[in-house]
Amino acid sequence: MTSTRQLAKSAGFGSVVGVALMLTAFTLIDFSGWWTARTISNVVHFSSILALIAMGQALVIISKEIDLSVGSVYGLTGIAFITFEHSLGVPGAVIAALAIAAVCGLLQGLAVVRGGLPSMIVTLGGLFTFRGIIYVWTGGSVRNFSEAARENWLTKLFGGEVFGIEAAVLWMLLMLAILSVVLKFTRFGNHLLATGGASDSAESRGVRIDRVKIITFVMCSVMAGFAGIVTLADQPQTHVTIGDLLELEAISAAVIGGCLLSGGRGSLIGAVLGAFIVTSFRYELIALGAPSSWFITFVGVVLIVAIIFNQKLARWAGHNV
Amino acid sequence: MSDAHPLIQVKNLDLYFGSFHALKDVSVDFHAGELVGLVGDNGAGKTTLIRVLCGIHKPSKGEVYFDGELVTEFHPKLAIDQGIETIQQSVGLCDNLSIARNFYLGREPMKKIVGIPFLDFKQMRSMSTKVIRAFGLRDNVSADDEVERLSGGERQSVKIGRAVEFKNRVVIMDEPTNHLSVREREHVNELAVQLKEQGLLVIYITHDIFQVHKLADRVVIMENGEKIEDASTDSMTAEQLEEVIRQGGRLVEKMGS
Amino acid sequence: MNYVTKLAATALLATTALSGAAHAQDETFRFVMVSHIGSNDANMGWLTESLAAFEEKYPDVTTEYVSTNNYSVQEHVRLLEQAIATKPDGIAVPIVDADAFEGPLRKAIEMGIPVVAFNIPDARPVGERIPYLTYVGGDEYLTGLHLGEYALEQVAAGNIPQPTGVVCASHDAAHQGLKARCAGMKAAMEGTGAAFEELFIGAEPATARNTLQSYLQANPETNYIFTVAGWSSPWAWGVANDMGLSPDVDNEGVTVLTVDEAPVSIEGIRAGHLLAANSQGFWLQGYAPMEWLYWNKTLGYEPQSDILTGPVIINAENAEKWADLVRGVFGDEEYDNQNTW
Amino acid sequence: MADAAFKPLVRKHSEIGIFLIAILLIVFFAATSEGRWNNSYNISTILQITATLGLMTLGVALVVGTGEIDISVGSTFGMSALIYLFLAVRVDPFIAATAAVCVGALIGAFNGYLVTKTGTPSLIITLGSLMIFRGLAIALTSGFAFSIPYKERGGFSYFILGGDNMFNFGTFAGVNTGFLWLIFALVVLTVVLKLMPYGNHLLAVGGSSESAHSRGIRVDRVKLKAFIICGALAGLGGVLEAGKLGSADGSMGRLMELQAIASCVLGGCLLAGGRISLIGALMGAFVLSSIQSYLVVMAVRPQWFMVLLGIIVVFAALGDKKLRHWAHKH
Repeated sequence: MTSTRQLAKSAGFGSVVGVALMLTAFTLIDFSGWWTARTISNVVHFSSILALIAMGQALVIISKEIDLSVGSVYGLTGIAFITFEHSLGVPGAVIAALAIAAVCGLLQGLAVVRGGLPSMIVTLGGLFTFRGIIYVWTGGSVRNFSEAARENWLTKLFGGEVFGIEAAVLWMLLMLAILSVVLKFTRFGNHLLATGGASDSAESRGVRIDRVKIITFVMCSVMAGFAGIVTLADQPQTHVTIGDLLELEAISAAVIGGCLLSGGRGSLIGAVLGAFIVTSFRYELIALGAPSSWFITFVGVVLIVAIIFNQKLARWAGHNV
Repeated sequence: MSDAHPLIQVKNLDLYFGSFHALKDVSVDFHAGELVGLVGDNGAGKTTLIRVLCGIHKPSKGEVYFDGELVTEFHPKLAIDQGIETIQQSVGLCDNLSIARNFYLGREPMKKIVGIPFLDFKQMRSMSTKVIRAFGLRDNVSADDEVERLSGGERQSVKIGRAVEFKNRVVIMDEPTNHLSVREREHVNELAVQLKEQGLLVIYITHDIFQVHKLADRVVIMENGEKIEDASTDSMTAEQLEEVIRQGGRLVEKMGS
Repeated sequence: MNYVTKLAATALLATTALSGAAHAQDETFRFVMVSHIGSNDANMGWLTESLAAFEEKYPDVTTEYVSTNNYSVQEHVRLLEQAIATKPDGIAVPIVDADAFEGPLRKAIEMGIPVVAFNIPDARPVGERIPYLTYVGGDEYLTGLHLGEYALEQVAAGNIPQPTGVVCASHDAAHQGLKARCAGMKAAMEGTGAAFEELFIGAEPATARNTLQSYLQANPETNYIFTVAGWSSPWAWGVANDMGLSPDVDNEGVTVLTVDEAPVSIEGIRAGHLLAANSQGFWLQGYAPMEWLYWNKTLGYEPQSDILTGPVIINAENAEKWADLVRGVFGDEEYDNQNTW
Repeated sequence: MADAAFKPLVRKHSEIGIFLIAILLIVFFAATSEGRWNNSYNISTILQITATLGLMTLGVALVVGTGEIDISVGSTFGMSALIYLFLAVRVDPFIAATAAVCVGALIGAFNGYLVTKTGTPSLIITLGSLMIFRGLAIALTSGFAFSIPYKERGGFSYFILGGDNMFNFGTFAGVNTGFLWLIFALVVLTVVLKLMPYGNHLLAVGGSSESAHSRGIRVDRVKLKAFIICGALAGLGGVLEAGKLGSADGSMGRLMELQAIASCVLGGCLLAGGRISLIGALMGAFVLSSIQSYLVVMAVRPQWFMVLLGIIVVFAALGDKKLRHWAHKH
């Protein structure tokens, strides 16, 4: 009992339970060849991309804000990456594209912190603005990578395979490790948790909550942008709709993973597992032959169940949420 | 002052917040016409106890009797309807509402126009104006001003004024003299005694044992969620009671180590 | 191919023949195209290009193009009403939903604004339908049907495998036109015994790939993929290719079909990735309505029948010619930009 | 001097910001559009659009007033529109409308119940139901539209449910009956909010739910009612929009929730709760519709729509915030 409670204290515990339940269910009612290498690799690959975005979102939610613009930032960065490649080459394009993502995050962070506006409104504006910029910039279609660029070592590094494992998966694991260390073992991580948990107290202890929030927004946008680059390095055929509605899936993944929106609590590994759950359900629903619009409904149901479950779990574990 | 039939009777009360044990097996009686001082350090459980009495928290275990009847449902609405007025320390006023609206929050006077109940602003305004004048708020403060504009003392005055205005059977005061000037403090203390003399039960919560010793008929001391002393002010001096608090603190420290 | 040349030639001829009359007018006109093809659809380029060409030809006309970004009937009617509010000299609009458009369009026609329908007609009989001047465009249902029939011809010729499962991959579950394309394909495939399914893949590339891949894994009998937008065909091909399903046009594995005379469709066919696409004559769908509005305004012309601009099948045989034609309209750079293979 | 007089006014009336923005925009639009924007026909279309968006906005404003948020209203709007159209041709328009509004109220009750009973953030709960009911709407129509043919939309019942225009004289195309519903809802809700106990409780809950609770107010019930009213209003908006269009597909109401929330913020409603202005929120809806209409009538290329909309929303919110900040400075 006590040790379970101890376990449940970590925010990501709910998603671990979720994944365990889900895998059990898929094993028991296996209509669709769930346990095949191909299915797993398909699901894990897309989960990784979504997880990269969801981790950034988790950081923002921990700081007690929200970022609705990640889908558009993901798209804008990806398109910048492809478009700049023609003039700057692959390495230059990666840097330029990530710089654009960082600027997106910076502008939104500044508007939230300095402008004192709710992040929902600011990032809603961002959602429209960045998507609009994509439309204006591309005029409706996105150019493709040159053959040379597809063979570039950097493209391979972001989008290739290592020992049969998609690079996206490895990048996701690397980012998970780095961000977990940052969150748990660095001063910034401590400040971030304090800012989200009790911004007044954090400020009174000398934490620059303004800066923490701005940095978090920048990190979130850069993560989303990075996910865009990783996606396109692997599969460069794209379209102006890139990233459309991805913010909903990213927020869902983060919430399923134990981010409670009351700030100061959240789990990166939870966000990763949340992304895995969302993607797996899509596969299973399609495999079961459900009409595809049910997927939206289903994510909605999972989201509501997950937040209630996670909240109850956190309360049971003794957190005041 | 004690008669056979306590107005409020608390029996073996336990309260948990998650895994935190906030009240531990607390039993205490309160009688009508009595002024009881509830004393203890921060985190001793005083506020938690009275929050049970005024219906904000539901006890995890144990019983509360009001006027001899077992209380089965806990909600501030029910407590207020029963005649328990509480002056909360940090809550009780909504910054965004006017003084008049705050004053009557939850028990708005109604005026029916073609059968539809509307707020009776005339009454709300006149009554709250009367009270804020009586409590000496700045002259430029009107009943239509939002509470946001008031100072800490003024807010406290509005809360006390409201409780006194609607006094019924029990008035609970949680650190009522915080934020107040010396003169205001005396005024509040006089009011507490007056209320008691009118036959009401007054529960007065404070840190300051010396202050409450002068007013109260009885003092209940809490420490770490437990009741550690319950004595009439005739039987113990303030110094003795202070010693109890100090001992209690040490006792807890010992237990913790 | 002949059909298209003929269509294009008719328009061209008419243009030159009447251009003298055009310049005689002093008046200037403003025509508005209220479209359902938004910024997320490269086909918008066809229409805006043709409007620009039209303005060049008729300097006394200004044209405007307004459209929704994410399609919805509600948004479209709003745009239409606002376009009417500017009291233009003519309106071109697709009749996406006759019930919803009838009110505002009748009002516009009463106000003396001529209306030409393009891309999607009012499907009801002439007497009952909205009294617009004429309709210029293809037919969404026939688009799907003809492509399906063409595929079955190829099966008979032994070029591609017999269909065992057909999936119609749509990026917008609420879009009527796309539904009609799928319905046409379904009708064509009836009788072959192949399973038919409509799959909503969404417009987001990574999600769409993931959805499609999941579908193909769960339904291994599927061997025809019909993407109802040209730009989603590379994704379908890519997914099938990653899964080792041999998606190129040959007598094995998966066969991919798509729509539109977009560079991405044409180049996909030329590269042997796609079996076929279709042309609805998008360029004409932009140009011809404007021309009819102009003739109606200046000369009082009213066409006697609808003007069909498609569908025409684009396949490996005529793709070269299509490529030249489309390069001619868009220019090389834009053409290459839109080729996302 | 003018300063001193203006400050308290702004402090008391949070909607002043949006009125100023509206006036500036109207002057700007009228001056730059050569009569394309400021003609009576266009104003009447803007009012019609504001009508349905406005009903939704009023509901969202009430929920925002309690310190919660409801972003499921776009899907509620769509569901109600579909149910109305489905039943209107089969049963009777009035019964259909009642049923549709009830479904809206039920969705609101579903949200409110989950939010209050489980104490979870309303943003996530309503995000969930946004997805649930959007998926249902698409599944329900299986991609095809529900509609009532134009010719059958004659009678009184269709007229009163957003059907035809009235007050049309001269070139003014009149206002849709939907607009009358909006005015009716505005008046009723303003009276409830300002003059009745429920309004007092609602604002108290938004201002400080703890204080309200300690004064004996059933916080959960107040919130639940706000959610129900919000759902019903979104449902009514859907019915009126469906009545006007005569047709609806699975995308009906998509993204409208974002416009409604933006309208509330522009109109001076504090997302933290406790301070709302219904008339301000409506002005917000009017301003958003006006901006969109300006972009359309000026034939701004559609790809610029989103950029401009996004930037304008943020800057308008910023301007409003600055104005209030200034007013509260001593």
